Amino acid sequence: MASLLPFVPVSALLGFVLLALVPLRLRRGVVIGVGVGAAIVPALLMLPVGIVCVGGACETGAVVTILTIHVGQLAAQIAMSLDPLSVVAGITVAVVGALVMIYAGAYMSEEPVGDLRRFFAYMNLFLAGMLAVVLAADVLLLFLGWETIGLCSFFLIAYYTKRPKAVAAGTKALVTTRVADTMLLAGLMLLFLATGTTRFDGMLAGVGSIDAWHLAPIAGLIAIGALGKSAQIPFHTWLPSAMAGPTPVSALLHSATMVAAGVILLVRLAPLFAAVPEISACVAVLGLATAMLAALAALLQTDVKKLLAFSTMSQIGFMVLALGIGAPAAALAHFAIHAVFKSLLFLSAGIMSHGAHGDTGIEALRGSRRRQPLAFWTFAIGAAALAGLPLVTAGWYSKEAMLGAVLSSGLWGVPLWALAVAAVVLTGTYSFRVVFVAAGRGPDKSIAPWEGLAVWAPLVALAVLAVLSGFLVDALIRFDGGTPSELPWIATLLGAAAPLAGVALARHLVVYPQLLDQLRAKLRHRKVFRIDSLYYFILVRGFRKLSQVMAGPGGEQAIAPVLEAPPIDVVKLVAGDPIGRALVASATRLVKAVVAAFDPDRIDLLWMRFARALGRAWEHVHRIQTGRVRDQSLGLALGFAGLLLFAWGTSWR
Amino acid sequence: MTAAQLFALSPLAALAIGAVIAMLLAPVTQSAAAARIAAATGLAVAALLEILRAGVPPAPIGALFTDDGLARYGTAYAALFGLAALVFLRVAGVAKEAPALVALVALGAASLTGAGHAATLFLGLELISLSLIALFAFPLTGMALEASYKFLVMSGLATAAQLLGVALIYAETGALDFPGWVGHGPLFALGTALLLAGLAFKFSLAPFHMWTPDAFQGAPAGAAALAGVVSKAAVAIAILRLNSEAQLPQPLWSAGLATLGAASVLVGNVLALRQQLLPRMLGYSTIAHSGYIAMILASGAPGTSEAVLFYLGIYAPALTATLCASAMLGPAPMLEDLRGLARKRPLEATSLSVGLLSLAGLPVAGGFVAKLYLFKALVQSESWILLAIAMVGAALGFYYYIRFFTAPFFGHGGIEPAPRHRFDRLLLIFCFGLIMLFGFEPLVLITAVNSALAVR
Amino acid sequence: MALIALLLLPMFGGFAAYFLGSRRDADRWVSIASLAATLAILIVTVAGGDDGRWLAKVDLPWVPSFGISINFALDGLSAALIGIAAGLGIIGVMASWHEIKVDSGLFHACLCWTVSATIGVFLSFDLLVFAFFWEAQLIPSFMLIAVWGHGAKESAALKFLIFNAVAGFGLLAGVFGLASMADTMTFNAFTLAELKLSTPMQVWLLLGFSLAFLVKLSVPPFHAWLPDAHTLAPTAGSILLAGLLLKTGAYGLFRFSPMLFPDGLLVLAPYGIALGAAGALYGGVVACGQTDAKRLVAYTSVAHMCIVLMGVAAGVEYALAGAVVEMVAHSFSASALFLLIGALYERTQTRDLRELGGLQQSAPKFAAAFALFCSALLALPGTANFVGEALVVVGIFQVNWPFALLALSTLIVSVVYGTRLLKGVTFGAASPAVVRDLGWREIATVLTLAAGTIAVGLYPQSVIGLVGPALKAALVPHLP
Amino acid sequence: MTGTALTGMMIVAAGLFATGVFGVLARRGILFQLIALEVALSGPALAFIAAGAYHGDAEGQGMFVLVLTLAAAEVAVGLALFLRIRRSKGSDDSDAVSGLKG
Repeated sequence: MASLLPFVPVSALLGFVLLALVPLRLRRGVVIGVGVGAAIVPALLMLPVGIVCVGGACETGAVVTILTIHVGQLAAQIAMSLDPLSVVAGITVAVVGALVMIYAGAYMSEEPVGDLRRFFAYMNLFLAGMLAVVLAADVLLLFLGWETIGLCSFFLIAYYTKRPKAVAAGTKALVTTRVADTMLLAGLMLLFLATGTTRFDGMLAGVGSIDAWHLAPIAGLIAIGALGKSAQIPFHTWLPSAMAGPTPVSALLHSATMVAAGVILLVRLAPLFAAVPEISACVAVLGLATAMLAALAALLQTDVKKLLAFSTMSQIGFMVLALGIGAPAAALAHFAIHAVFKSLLFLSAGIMSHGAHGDTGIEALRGSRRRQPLAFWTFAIGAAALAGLPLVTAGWYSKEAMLGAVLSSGLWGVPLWALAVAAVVLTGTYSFRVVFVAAGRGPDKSIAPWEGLAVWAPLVALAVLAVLSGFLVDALIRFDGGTPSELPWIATLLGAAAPLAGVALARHLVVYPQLLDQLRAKLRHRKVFRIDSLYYFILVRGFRKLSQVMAGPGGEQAIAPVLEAPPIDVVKLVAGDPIGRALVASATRLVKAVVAAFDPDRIDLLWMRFARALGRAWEHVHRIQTGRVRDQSLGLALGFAGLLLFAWGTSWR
Repeated sequence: MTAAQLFALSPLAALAIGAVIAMLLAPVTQSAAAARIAAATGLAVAALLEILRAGVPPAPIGALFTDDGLARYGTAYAALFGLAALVFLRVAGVAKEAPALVALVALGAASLTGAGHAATLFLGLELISLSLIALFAFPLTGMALEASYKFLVMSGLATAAQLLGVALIYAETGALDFPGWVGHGPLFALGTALLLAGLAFKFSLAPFHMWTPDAFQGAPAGAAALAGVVSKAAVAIAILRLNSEAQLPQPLWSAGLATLGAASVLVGNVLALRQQLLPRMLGYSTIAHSGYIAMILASGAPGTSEAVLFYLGIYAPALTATLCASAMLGPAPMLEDLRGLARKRPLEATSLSVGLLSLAGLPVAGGFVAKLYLFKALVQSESWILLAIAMVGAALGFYYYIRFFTAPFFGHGGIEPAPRHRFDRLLLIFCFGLIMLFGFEPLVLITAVNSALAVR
Repeated sequence: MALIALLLLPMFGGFAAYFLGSRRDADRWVSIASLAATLAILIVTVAGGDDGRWLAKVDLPWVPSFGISINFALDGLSAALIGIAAGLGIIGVMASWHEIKVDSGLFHACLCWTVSATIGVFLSFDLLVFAFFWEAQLIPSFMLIAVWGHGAKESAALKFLIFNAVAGFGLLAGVFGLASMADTMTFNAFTLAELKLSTPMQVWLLLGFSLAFLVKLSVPPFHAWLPDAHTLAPTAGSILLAGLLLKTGAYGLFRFSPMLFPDGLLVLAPYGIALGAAGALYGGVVACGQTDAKRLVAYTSVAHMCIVLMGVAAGVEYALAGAVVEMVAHSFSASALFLLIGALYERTQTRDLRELGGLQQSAPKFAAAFALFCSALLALPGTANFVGEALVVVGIFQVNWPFALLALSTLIVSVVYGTRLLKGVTFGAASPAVVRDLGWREIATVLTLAAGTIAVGLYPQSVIGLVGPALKAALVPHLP
Repeated sequence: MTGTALTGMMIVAAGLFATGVFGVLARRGILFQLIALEVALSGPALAFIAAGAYHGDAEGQGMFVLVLTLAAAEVAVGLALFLRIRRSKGSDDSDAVSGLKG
């Protein structure tokens, strides 16, 4: 069965090669057919593997090596492994990918053929890269996939190449994730050097032998790398601005699969983090902080896609929290469920905004219950699963599993659990706020509801999955080797009440919208939010003066036009995210100052000044050749005098 | 005088007879060609005789003239490149006496290379100087007169200094032949200093170099070639002989020579950096090359004489080719005049460029191996400062040589070169062949030099 | 004798091209034929070579009195680099099919002579012959820039020539210093390798050698010639400069510093790594500030070559393998980018990133090629550049990890300039309206280079295996 | 002739040489420079005579005769040049002859 694995990403890769590199002219139908077809095949291949595995045939973690590289005494093997993690994640990615591609086939059909072809090429390459990350059993294949999905996200965010905002957002995403990737690369290299092998199982076996003094930095670097990709706090600025890409991109990449790549990596390296409790604790705290802050920020959003972006950040915060406290199985289960309902939310939001002339503002969606009934109800189901309404939705089971794990994780369990429940309440509020606004009466914009099988089928499938897959959660956790934690009944009761309270609060906020504006205004002056203005004045203002001095007048103009444009647009994009705005402003100031300082390549100027100095030396020296006989004989006389003095000096001995 | 002694002196005799006949013919015949032919035959016969005597054991002629490998190489060298200079010494309205003077210069050089005694040293030097003064003045243009007058005054002073030096040494040691110069008194040291000054003037080393650029610019190119190639080689060989035979006070002689050499490398290269005028640039480059040769002489490394003779062998065809080509471009060819020469006159352009390449020391031409000898001598004698100065000089030199080297190939609009004489074409091809031959197969020159040196 | 043929074939090809002139593209076909023949001979010698340390050896005396002999030897490393040299020569000829019209006979002659001199450098093991070809290489490439370049071509060519020639004199002095150490003056690299020199002497001589290597490798502060020379050279000139000349610097460092001065290298290694890391960062940061596309790629070459320097200075097995792969990768990606920018310049007469753009709409194939090679530029895994840089960084982690982190930061800077180039050229509104898409000849060359990058990227064993024995010889014995 | 007499003569010879050199440097007239040249040449002539006398062999006087012939030849060529320069430059000032420079 394991030997089938390497062929799973091959079809997506072929799709990319056919669409991008073969210089043939293809008609629109052919392009869509090839694009969608190539994306569905991996799902078809993964299903039999999944079924066999559920039957208990794949606990062994069989490993298939694709090729080996001999460098000196090292034989690095590029391999794929068939174990519970890769199967669960593989199936999720493949299935969600296939559904989103079918939807994209319809959603993107009006784009010009050239752009469409580029879109499907990069989506297929992304799918291949993601499957490589998920199925990889060694570091090389993982990092190959890791970087490919990063690059594809750049190309897909910047799909609308004519819009400078989209291109700037794409660059910001790539640069920020690249910073995290280099940290990850450093961590993986140190791990490779410490354990001597590139295979994951070999590395995890060797973890015990590494002394703590080495293990901490390795784990820290890998954690930062993983969290960077999953848009956690220090690296989160790129995710909201990545919404500039088309909706299927946001649905597949920036909600379900790519941002969760960090979580998958942490799950695979769980034994490593188990061996370093301090780092796991930091990861847990970071996860929780992201969950809380992102939920709060989501509440303040006025754009549905940005709201969903912040909600993705907070859900991944939950997964990272579960990982931090040592429950990888629960995190993996929540990843699977989250992928389903978050892509459902994005797709349905896409259709609703399509119905409102493409405007993704929440107010614009008002009244779409009548205009796009199918999209509205699927969005409602998705929101329910996101909020985690008890018993009915799958979201509740996976959230309960995680909260249970948090509660039963040592002495800090209870306060962590309480904060997590507060976050769950907030989640309920912001998800249902959109539903209630959409359900309200609004101007019917007389646009034909968007129907068609290619749109209908994915939505219904995802909705069914969002509801029924709850029962699989326990099986999933046991399948991954985790033990579903038994909760005292009080905790389950409170866990169930939280989402309902959230929904009630949402209802209240929709009825009295001015409450929300006061909250937004109040928050802006609260102590917790004023730190960003202090942060802004001290750091950015000081920095601007320094960069003026360093760059000097000359340096500025050369790159002004290029760097001037993005900072303003990008900052506006991130409405309501104070820390992000400060970070972005200082980053662009730094880049402009450093690059400007070196722009006229000071060393080159140095050499040129040296050459000119030689020329000036010649001007002076050649004037001593006056041409007059008297001066030239003076040269002669000085020569005689010099030699005689020298002779007189040396003749003493 | 035994037959062997006569045979030893025969090349000098040939040169002298050639000169005298050329002088006699000048007033008698109308055409200037007769004198040229006489001088040319004299030079050719001398060169042939020298090459024929290659294998003959040295004949003891007495103190005045020593007949050894150095003298033979010097005489052949002087005759050959005297002939080359005669070929392109063609200036409008030149008097018919010029060929005789060329033969006299060659005779002076030959006697200087064989000099073992102060008298022949003095005679050789003066023969060269006086004939050059007259040769410089021949075009009778303002510049030529100026060049020859300056050379006259300064060579007079230098000769006076050199004579005073010899007199002081004679006073101290009581001997006028080189082997007899042994001693360590103050007079001996002062005398050596003045002798070194006199020789350095003819060798155009740094503080005494002022006459060379003016001579190269003002005088006819043939005369400049004689001064740059024939007289410099003779003086170098004389210094080589002094090094080996006379025990001159050591710290003074070699350190003085090294200092003068280093100074002239720096002065020659820096002053030539932005020169626009080709002959003047060549003048400064000869100063630089005398500096390099002086460095080799001063280093005292084991293979000095082989290095010096090899360097002279490489240096001569290069300078002759460049001077001949510049003669063809008119009285004062500038850098702009060279533009587009490659299209109009490929032979001149390539020979000029290859000559400059060899002077610069780039791998394709002979100059590269010459620079190897220089570096080898400096490294073996551990004189690191000289090595550094030589490298800086080479680097600076690189800049101005390449400016003139690339000019013929780019752009267009240079001046129209003068019509070419038959012999000039032959000379250019001969020099071009020599440079490329020594570049790719330096063994030819090395064996010639070593066989010459083998004759002790 | 095959090795002598390797050297002489392009030389005669050059002479033939010069004399045949440009009637019916005779000179272009002759040069392609001679370079292809060289490649064929190379492949035959590598295939048939005896599997000892050297694939083929030849030793004929040239100037016995000096101890100089034509001592050619071919092993994996030289074979790879000669293959690249000949290959890039052919690509250079094909790239300048339309670009070079005025006296193209001399152009192709200079191109073939540069390739032949470079082959001479890769083959010769007699230090003086090595210095001979090292300097001989400069003249034809100088002519390539000075006669057929754009803009202030003469001053750029002069700057290139002076930088490299002066460094060449440094090499000569070093070679002489070393040769005079042997009791009988000899330049044979093998006998000189057995010489046991005192460490300070080794350090001094290595400094002399590395002055020349670093200038040709264009490591800051000696890199000032590269941007002007690359920007103002014709396309084929830039390809040769990037693909061949930079590699001779890297080859010299890789082959001769560990072989002749192991202790010297041990002493200078940390400074080498530090210089390399600082240089890579400097090159990268300056590249970000450039507005001229070709100048940007030139500065990236500076950064990539500094990574090769770090690899060699680290002296560990991984770092050396990384340095070799980086050399190969840089040849592919840099020449491809020069090719594409040259083709773009042919069509739009401008290289300024602020004016270019919109290739996505008007020329999709062009944009695809740019996307591929820009991702190679920012070391995307799967391309050869990533393998090279990753191996070098792993090697440096073993030596000292602070520098490794500095080296890793170049990966971040590479993303910035990679995306700047890609954005400048392909994204945005189509300013120069109509851009003709790639012709079949350009597609052929771009596809071969792309195939090379991806093949080495996915299966670096092909290069590392071929170079194996040379790696072991270059190991500095200070680390297991 | 005693050693002290020799050194005395040598000092006189050096003095003569020095005046000759100074004469060339100080005076701008071409004629005066030629005369100064003669004075400079007379220095070594005296030195040779003194050295020959001190060592008691005739070689010194031989060299003296050679120096005389050189002086004569030098003056002849110098005067010819002087006439030619006066005709072409119209002045006998040596600074008029300073076109070649730089």
